[in-house]
Amino acid sequence: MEERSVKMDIKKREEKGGLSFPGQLQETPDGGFLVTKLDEAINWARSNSLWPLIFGTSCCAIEMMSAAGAKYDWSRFGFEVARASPRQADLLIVSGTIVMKMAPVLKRLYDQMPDPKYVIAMGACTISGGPFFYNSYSVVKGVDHIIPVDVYIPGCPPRPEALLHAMITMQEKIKHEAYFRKTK
Amino acid sequence: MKLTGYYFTHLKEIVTEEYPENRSTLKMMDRFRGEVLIQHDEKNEHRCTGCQACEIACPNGTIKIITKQEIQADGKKKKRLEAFVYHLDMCTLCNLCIVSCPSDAIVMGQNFEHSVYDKKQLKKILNNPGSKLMEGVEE
Amino acid sequence: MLLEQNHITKEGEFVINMGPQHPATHGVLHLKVWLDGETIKKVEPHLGYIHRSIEKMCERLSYRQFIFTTSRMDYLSAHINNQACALVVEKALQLEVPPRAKAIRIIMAELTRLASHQLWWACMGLDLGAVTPFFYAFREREAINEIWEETCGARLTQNYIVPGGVMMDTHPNFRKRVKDVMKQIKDKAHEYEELLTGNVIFQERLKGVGYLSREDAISYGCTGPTARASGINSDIRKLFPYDGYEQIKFDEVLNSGGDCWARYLVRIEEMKQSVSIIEQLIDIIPEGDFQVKTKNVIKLPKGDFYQRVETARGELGVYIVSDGAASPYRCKFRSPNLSNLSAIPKIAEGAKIGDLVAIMATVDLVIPDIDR
Amino acid sequence: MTKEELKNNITELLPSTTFDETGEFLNVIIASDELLPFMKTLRSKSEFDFDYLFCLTCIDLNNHLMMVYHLISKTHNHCIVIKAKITDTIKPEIESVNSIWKTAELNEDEVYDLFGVKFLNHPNLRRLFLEEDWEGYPLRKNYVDENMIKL
Amino acid sequence: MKILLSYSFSSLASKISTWLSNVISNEMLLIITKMLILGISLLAFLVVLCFFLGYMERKVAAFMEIRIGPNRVGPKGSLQIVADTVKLLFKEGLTPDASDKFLFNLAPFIVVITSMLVVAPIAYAKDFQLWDISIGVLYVSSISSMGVIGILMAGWSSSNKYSLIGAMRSGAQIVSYELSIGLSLISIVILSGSMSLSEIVQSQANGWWIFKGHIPVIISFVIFIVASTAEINRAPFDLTEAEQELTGGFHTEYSGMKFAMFLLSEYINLFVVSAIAATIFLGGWMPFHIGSLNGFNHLMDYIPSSIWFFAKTFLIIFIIMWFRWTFPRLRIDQLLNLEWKYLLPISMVNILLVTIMTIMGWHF
Repeated sequence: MEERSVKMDIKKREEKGGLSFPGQLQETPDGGFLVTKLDEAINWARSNSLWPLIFGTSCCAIEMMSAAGAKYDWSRFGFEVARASPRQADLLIVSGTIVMKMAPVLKRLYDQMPDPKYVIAMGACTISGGPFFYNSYSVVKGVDHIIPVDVYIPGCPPRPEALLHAMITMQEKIKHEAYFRKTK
Repeated sequence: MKLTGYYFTHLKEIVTEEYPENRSTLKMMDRFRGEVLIQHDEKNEHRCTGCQACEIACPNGTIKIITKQEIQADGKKKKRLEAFVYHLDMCTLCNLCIVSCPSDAIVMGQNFEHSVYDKKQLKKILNNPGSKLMEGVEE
Repeated sequence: MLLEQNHITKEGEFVINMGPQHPATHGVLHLKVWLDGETIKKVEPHLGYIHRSIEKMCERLSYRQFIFTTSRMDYLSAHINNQACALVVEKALQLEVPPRAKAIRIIMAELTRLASHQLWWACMGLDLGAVTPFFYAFREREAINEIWEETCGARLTQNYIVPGGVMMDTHPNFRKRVKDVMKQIKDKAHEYEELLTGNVIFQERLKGVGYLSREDAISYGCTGPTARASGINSDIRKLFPYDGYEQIKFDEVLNSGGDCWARYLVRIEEMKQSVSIIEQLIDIIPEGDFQVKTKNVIKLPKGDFYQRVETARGELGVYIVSDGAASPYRCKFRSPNLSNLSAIPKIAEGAKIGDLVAIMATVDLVIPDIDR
Repeated sequence: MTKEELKNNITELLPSTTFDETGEFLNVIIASDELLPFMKTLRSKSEFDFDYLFCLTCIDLNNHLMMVYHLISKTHNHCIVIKAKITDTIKPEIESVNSIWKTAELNEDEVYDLFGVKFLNHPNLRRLFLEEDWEGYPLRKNYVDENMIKL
Repeated sequence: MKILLSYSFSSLASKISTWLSNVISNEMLLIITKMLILGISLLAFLVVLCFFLGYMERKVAAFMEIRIGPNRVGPKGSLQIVADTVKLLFKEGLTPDASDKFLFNLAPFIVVITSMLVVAPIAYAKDFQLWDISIGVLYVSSISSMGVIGILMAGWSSSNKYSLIGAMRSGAQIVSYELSIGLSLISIVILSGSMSLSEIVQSQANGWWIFKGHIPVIISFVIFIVASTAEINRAPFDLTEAEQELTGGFHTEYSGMKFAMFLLSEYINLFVVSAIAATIFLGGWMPFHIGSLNGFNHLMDYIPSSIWFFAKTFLIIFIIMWFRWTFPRLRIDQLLNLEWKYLLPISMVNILLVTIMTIMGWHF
């Protein structure tokens, strides 16, 4: 099974000749000048003011703190207002392993955040269970089983720069959203 | 208060490195472990014999090596690498595969900007399409 | 009425749940706190929010591989955890590690301790409401991270130790960089004094708060700085030296205060000891091999093996039961944080909510190490 | 005290014990029902004075369970390992040592959680890491979990 | 140039006033229009001020913490707060199910309104004051303490334990520190013999109170700064929010717009407190004069009065920010000890001293 899917992957890759943009861009209907400009303004505000929730379970949280520290300083992007309460946060950086017992808590935290909310899965553990994928009885194999994830950033743990890169990628995604226009 | 006041007035003490702006000058340490790569030379040849030593050494099943039987010029059948599947989403960059590789085929890449919107893109096939084993590695 | 409806007050009890997501619990610890006004009546820890079944996994991993999972336990002492695992394998195989590897291991371990204590100092300030120390401590921590990155290749989970030595030789810049960082840390030591140690509010917050007597500390099995602040000589580096610690001159920091302030002072003093250990060693790293060659598949002889090391938080024990196969039959990690945590209900009794934060900060728990 | 002295003293105290000296420490193997009084003596007698329990765990040896207690004395600086054999693997029970060493409370919770050993007279026996309704005891050798992917 | 700068505010105001009375004949309508214009311009001023204060706080914090701070949104990051505000405006405003919905939604408005009310009697420049009330000091101290009702409401109605603790702390804290603030204000009322803010400013024409009033006034100035930092819930007295203890205290459950209102009121309070301190102790818009150095005094007079006022205010704001980014937080019992055991007795004795000083005429 595994082999077959991989072979298909090889074929697909050969046909496409490599991807340039990660993910797919959704076409959004044009809403006229005013609506488009408003959208742009809102997206500009949102993308530049992502307030993360203080939520770290393990190792990746330390690199998240490093990113907040003086050397990497994510306040340059306006991310420094880390909120302890999910009600005021926009961005959930899932940093660290999520286990079965934590999963309902994570889901609840996500539900408590007001819209629009974004999720970054930081590190191998959150993307797929990482080092705890095999032989482990209590680890959730990827947080995307629990909550929708916008950006994945692999690494164990990723560098602070990689986290910043993920947040810039996140900003790019937000800038392509539409608030007043409905997607198809 | 004296200390914070000192730093407030001495802006040259700021230690921040501006990441996206300094991308051109930003250089990782030469041993930095960013991702696993197979080295290819200009003739599109690599050194991986498909021996699966790295697959066995990997503690969390990140590497999957798929081999195929290939008939040599002298009529012997030989195992050859077809796909070196690498799950970057599970890799902990622990260096055990690099150490275990008998033919120095894989190295650690320095790239750390792996953010993607789709998890599937983190499953990679490391050998280039159409690449071949380098001459003389197996001996 | 509203409060009764929502079960906030039940039979005169006021219970708050600190965590699993709470900024003061440094991770996903869940403390159930019974309150009387602001005073704490009882604390009950609830664990398992990061139980990753590492012990079960180790039963299926080879002796080379199981070392790396342990750096995810106490990620702030990742290197020392790895060292403990390598040491237990070496003890079972009766391998003699080359002196160069030993010296490198000690330097790295002390750097880990320094970095860990710096992070503790940063979070200590943060927990008590002073944000600025966080940034000053992280400046030095980043410098140490750079040393690791240059020699080991990773910033946090180095995975530098293998059974029989270290994975790679040190980087050519290693000596110079370590010396620079040591100089930087010494130069900036006065800032630590000024910002927190000498601050009246800070002292008021810690002095006389969270007292733990010597007898209680022994009974609760406290280790590391928490125990040493209650006057117990519990430094494994002195009691059961490993990797050549017996040849190094350093003092075991003891304080009989037993309160948060004593724990704070012990950690601050330990940083200075670590700096002195590194400075002793950095110029006399012996030449030679950095690794003994071991067999590709390591098999331990039958029997029980126990190895303890001193991490930044106390005594870590690795207990391996081997049945002669290529992976452990049973692997138990004696975590320093679990025993320190078990003392928290005792320490926190009668304290205020604000004190609980200070107690949590000075005991300095790493939750994944408790849950494993 | 050295290993030999410890051995002699313990034999005097409890003649039925067996010893195992292969490892670093002196291993004393006793039956599970003798545990509590034996431990109390080890703690209270001044020549032993084992006041510090530094490791408490359990091993599943397929046909029986083995509780392992690592003890050290802070005054004499000698170590000992007590192993208590629990033969009943279906409903394993043993006395709690929480009244002697407070640190045992959470450690025994952990063993209860992962091995299913029930501790008698434990003040607050609960599953420490897993949910209350978790089925099975994961560190037992016969534990099966279909969600677990084996490598 | 001089006229344009120093009298622009008052002359502009009078010009608009005369123009309006020419256009609108109905007196009622005239007053309403004037009020509307005043209200809107004040609101705009306060919002812009809060943008600036937010930006200033982040930059001050960043520079003290050896980092750069916001620098990507707008020139040098100056539009950062605008982005934050727009984001908060368009964010979902949640009302928890378990909460008392009416009070929950009312609370942020009360907090903002009370802090805005206090802005009225402040003299921003020479002859430029919205409302020259004769009991200015009394008005300020009484209205500003009403904010606590909003905070209590917010904490109680959220039906969250952390909020409740935060609100209770806030009640205890604000009620106690109110006393010191009042007493330190009274010392100046005694000295100047008036409760009107404009008259207090006028009384400092020949020297600010902090210079004229010897040590007792300096003591009451320090007490005022400390107590008002506590009054507006800023670190090191931010026990009501205490992120590490209470995850946000009384505003834990608030999101979006309503949370933005709490932030707004926090910054308005910061401004108001500093403005009052500047008015009462540092001479408001009065320029800095030294005795008989006429040349120097004339030079100082060239600087417009509004700039004097704002310079002093921002100096005090900076000091309060400096506190915040340096000191650790106090514990609740230490906080109350500080007030009841130290600040209150000291300020009582201080009032006695000031009274004696005034009776004997020892001040300049």
